[in-house]
This record gives sequence, structure tokens and C-alpha cells, in this order.
Amino acid sequence: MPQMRDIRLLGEPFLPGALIGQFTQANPGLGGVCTFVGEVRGGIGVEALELSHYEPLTLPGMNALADRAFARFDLMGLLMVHRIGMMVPGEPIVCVSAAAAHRRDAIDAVDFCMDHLKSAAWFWKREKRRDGWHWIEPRTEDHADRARWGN
Amino acid sequence: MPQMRDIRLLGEPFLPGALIGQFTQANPGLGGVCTFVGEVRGGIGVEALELSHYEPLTLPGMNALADRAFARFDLMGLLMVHRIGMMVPGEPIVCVSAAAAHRRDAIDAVDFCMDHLKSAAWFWKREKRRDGWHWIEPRTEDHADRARWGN
Amino acid sequence: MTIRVVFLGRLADIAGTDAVELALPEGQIDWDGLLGMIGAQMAEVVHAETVKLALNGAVLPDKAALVASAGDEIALLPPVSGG
Amino acid sequence: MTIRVVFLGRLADIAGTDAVELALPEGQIDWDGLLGMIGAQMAEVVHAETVKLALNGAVLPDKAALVASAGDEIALLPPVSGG
Repeated sequence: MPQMRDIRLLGEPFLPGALIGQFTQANPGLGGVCTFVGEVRGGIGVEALELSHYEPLTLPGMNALADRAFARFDLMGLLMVHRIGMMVPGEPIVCVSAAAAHRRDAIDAVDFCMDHLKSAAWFWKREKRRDGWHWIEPRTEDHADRARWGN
Repeated sequence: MPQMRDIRLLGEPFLPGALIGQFTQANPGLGGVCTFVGEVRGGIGVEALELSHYEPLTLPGMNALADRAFARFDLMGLLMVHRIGMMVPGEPIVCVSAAAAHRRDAIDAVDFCMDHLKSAAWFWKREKRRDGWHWIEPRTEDHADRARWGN
Repeated sequence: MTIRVVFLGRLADIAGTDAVELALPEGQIDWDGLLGMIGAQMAEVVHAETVKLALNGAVLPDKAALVASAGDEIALLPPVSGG
Repeated sequence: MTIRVVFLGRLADIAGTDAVELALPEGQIDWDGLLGMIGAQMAEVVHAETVKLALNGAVLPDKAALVASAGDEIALLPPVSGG
């Protein structure tokens, strides 16, 4: 069965529901779909968030991550969409969705991709707070999360 | 912050996208939402699937599972919707969605609920194949999946 | 003076019905009494450790400790097959 | 005879720009040569082990082994902060 792959960087807001609906339709016969949607958190003093990337590395890096997910898990399809640019609280930043015959592959693939996107993908994030812009470095937990997968 | 909980047994087909959209709206300020949707698998000779339950145990059991998920993970909201009755391939059987400030809680809560729904919830499943109806017992992997959580 | 016995999953196929009302002349019934009233084939199947019993919606830790009275509902629960 | 140097993340704040074109009179430049052309403050920051370097879109295993020629693009990459 052909594998369905949809890896994108988006400069404009997106609706996860629309992406996931199309993605699920494109994977007939699946057993389960796991999806994670990350949003800009509200209520913690963040007024805006800007994600920058380096074109020659970022999209190839996401595709290489997808290659590894397909090699590691038994997947029918993988969707990985990441925002770049300026966002406000409540806006989706990232949507990863994996379709598989069995739920364990779908859930683990999403977990794997999110852990690597968080600490190993070529994105730089800064947050605007009342006192101005602050660059964000990965949290210790993010490195620990990635280490679970043996790299 | 109040926790949002939506636990349901449904006798009719449902659209996961509609449930998840409402659920996400009901949890402002979240950091991430993880969702798993299980469907009746197609292409493996299953013509129909029937899920039966025992009313006095099934819904209380799902609520007790939700209690445990809220106690174990730092969640803002949890949606757990399960079909009962007759279904055909491609129809959603189960939708579990967890909203949290941090992705690890959201992903792990979905993983936890699915493992327990698969092997410990009060559902009985039978599949109609060309040669008639067959009762399905849990797979060994389902028990192993649940054992990961220490019970 | 009856109890209701509900058969779940494949037990309903064996019973040929989802539930029966059993007459309870003595007003109470224990596990052995129940086995004697549901037929030899069903008795053998539900004797297996994997079959659980719920009395009025609560699963008993030990089904052999069953004591049911008129008006109660007993459910016989084979292994679940999940979501 | 120039190379392009791209500053990512907080390095762009330090540089005051996303990228510069540097004249390359000798046609080639190595890591020490690059450090000498980007200012003392930036040189100190990018010297840190956590700052990576990409040459024409490929991350170098050892940035100190850099040899870049006219027309190349060098990117200086501070620690990423993920999705």
C-alpha cells in the first residue's frame, strides 16, 4: 500500500481539523489515527510568538524525520505541518498526525515526531512578553524526551 | 482551572472532527491536544462489527478510567467517546482526546486511556466475516500494553 | 420472586438470549445454585476464571462468594475485547 | 568575490541583521578568518560548542574545519527551540 506523506511549513494560520479530515480520507482502511496539535499557550503572559527557520535545513530536516518515523513504525500515512512566522496565543503551531493499522504505531509515531521536532528541528522561537522579546531555548525535559528514543 | 470532561457512549455514527473542534474550543489556554481515533479496519475481510456493553458497568468504568487519567496526568480536559452497536469498516469506534498545558501529559493520557479501553473496558466485540459472526478476545499485545502502566 | 441473569458477549450466543428471569423459590441463590439453573454447558463455560460476575452492577472479587436475592440482577461477563 | 553569512535566532539580534555579504579578497575563508570578520562579540558567541555551522545547507560536523569559497552561504545556528 502506498504511504501518504504530507510535510509542510506554513507561513499563515491553519485549521488542524481541515488538515486531519483530508488526511484521514486519504488513508482508507486504517485502524487508527493519532494527532497532536500544539498551540501557542495563553494565560502565561505571552502576547505573541515568532518562529524563524533556515529554509535549506528546516524542511529537509522534517522530511528526514518523516523517513525515520516510516522506517521505525508501521505507518500508512504521516502528516507533519509546522507554522513559521508570527503567531498569537491560541493559534496552532504544529500538527502531527499518523495513520496506521494498529494504534501503537500511530501513537508512538506522533510521540517520536513531536519529541524530535521539539528539540532537534531547525526552528528558533521567541516570545513577546510585556517587557519585550525573549528567545526560547529547549527545556531540559525536551532533551530527556528525545533521549527516550535512543538518540 | 476547571477540568473539562466529556465521556459518552454513542449508539449512532459520529464525526470525530466535530467532537474535537468543540473540545478544543472548550479548553482555552491549552498547550496541546492529543487525539486518537480508532476506526473499523477495512480490507481485512470484516463486513461489519458489533460492540455490545453492559450499561451498569461500561459508562461508570469509563468515568473511573477518566478519574485515573486526571489523577495521573496534568490535564485540562479529557474527551472519551465510544461507539456501541453495529458498525461498518471506516466508521469511527472510539475517540479519545486530551488537552494539557504540556504535550507529554496530553499524549500519555491518550495512550493510557486507549490501553485501558482496549483491554479493561466493558465492551464485547464481534466481527462479521464471510463465514458469519466471530467474537473477538483481546490480543496478547493489548494486555502487554496495559501492563506498561503498572496495573 | 425472580432474579435476572444477563449474558454478555459470546455467553449470549450460548444462552440463545441476552437475559433470563429465573424463579427463586427460596428467595436467595448462591454460586452453586446459579450453576445448577443455567444448564450444564453454560455452567462449564462460566466456571472459567476469565468469566467475571457482577451483582447489581458491581463486579464481585470472587464470584463463588455470590449470594443473590429476589430482584437482583446478575451479569455474567466473559473476557472483554475492548475498543 | 563575497560570501553570505546568515544569522539565525538570537544571533540575528546580536548582528542587528539576518544576513551579511562579506568581501572575500583571497577567494577563500576558514573558521578563524570568519571569526575575524564578524566582530569580537559575535565571534565569542559563535565560538560556543552549542552554535553549529551550515555550509550551503549542510551542517558541518566540526565548524573549525570550515573552508568556504566565494559564492558560498554560511549559516550560524544557535541552539534550536523547537515546535
